[in-house]
Amino acid sequence: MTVRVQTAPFDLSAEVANLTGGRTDIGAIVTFTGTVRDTSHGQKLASMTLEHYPGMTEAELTRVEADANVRWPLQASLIIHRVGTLLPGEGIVLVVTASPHRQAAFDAASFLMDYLKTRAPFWKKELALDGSGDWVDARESDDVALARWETSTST
Amino acid sequence: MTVRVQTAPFDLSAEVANLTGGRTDIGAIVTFTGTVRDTSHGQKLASMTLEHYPGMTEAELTRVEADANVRWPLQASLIIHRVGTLLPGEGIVLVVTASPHRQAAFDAASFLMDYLKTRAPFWKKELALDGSGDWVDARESDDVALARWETSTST
Amino acid sequence: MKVTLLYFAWVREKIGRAREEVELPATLKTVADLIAWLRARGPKYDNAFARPEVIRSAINQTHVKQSAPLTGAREIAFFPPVTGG
Amino acid sequence: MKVTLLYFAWVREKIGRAREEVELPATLKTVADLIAWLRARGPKYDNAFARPEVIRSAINQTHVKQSAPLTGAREIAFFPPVTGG
Repeated sequence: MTVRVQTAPFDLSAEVANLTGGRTDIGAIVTFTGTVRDTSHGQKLASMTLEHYPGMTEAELTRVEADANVRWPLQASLIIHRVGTLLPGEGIVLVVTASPHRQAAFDAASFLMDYLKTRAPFWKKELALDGSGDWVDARESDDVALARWETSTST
Repeated sequence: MTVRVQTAPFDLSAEVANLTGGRTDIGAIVTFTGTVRDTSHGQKLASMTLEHYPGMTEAELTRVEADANVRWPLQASLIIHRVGTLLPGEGIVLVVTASPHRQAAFDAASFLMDYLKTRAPFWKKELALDGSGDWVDARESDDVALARWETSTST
Repeated sequence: MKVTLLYFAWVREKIGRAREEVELPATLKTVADLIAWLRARGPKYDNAFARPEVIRSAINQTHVKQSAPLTGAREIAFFPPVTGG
Repeated sequence: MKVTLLYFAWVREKIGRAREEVELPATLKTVADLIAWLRARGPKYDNAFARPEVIRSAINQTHVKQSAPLTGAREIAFFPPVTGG
């Protein structure tokens, strides 16, 4: 289990190799990369700036990752989230899950993303090509995505 | 849409960069890597050999990928499947999906794996450390995994 | 009770500062009480908290509802719904 | 009708060959008929197809059921359930 908040870009192969390299007991590795899109609500973007709440961010990501590890038999997991100013096409977030079973790896990665999007204290501000800047609104669909995991919560 | 059957290893970052590099309209990239596990039914494995049906393999993988592209708004997709003799820890299969939306990327990658496992003509033979060799049995759970996509088939 | 208040994203921009130390009156029991008290401090605060239902809060780096008691709070943060990932 | 037969995995190993060209009698209508005809060719074939329900088949590189007609077949393949991925 690893959680990192960083301004630097991440390299997919290097991160996966760090996490799983040399291990021969893993069967399935899923990665999710979220990237900056060049368009938002029909406007062309120049860049996106991510602000976060240092301390709480790491605490929330660690909680979310621990929760995933309780729900699924993960052999390794990683969350990297970038902050600062990013250009269209750049990676914002990387989630990696490794498990003996493919469905566990898929579900855990999807769960991590859903939780991260609604719990981890990051905020995006978009800078449009025309110079206007706007904070991104939270999407209701993210809360809906989160709700589907509640039904399978064991208490 | 790309499909490849090869004996050589694949590199995750290089394949993702080939597929999505330079593009700024993508929001989500999911990769699935299936790897050779060192144990099967309690026996330690020396290696795994993959046989396939040249021609039909490529045709089936192409059909499966086209099917995923109809079901989800994919901006790019890739299936690489290795054949020949592989060692524990090595990658067998790589699936990559890219979409504006994360759930589409997750679902399409999961769908591609489920279909690939039950449709593409590959067969695995395991060589145990003790020298015994056995063809891997198909798992009923793979058919069950496949069935969940049928309910959402539009006709 | 002396606490650190933190503001993020447009809450920070509207208030015009990222953090401050304040001495909370003992009459404030919940996060909602604190929001009402902050709004009375001036137009920037009043504007930032004009729609309290869209404000999220955390006490000591843990998400809390506005009905949460302030007991034990050392660090209280206010921010819009999160948009990471 | 002249067709190419292909065998994979343990079907190939049990029969002892990967491919062969055969002239099919016109009396064979379906894949199941072909399997029955092959089994009569010798003990290796009979052994390979001893449990026809576990044998999968393809005509011209497309999966078919054993009830499928042989009409138009140029290449017919027999193999165990697939285990890729």
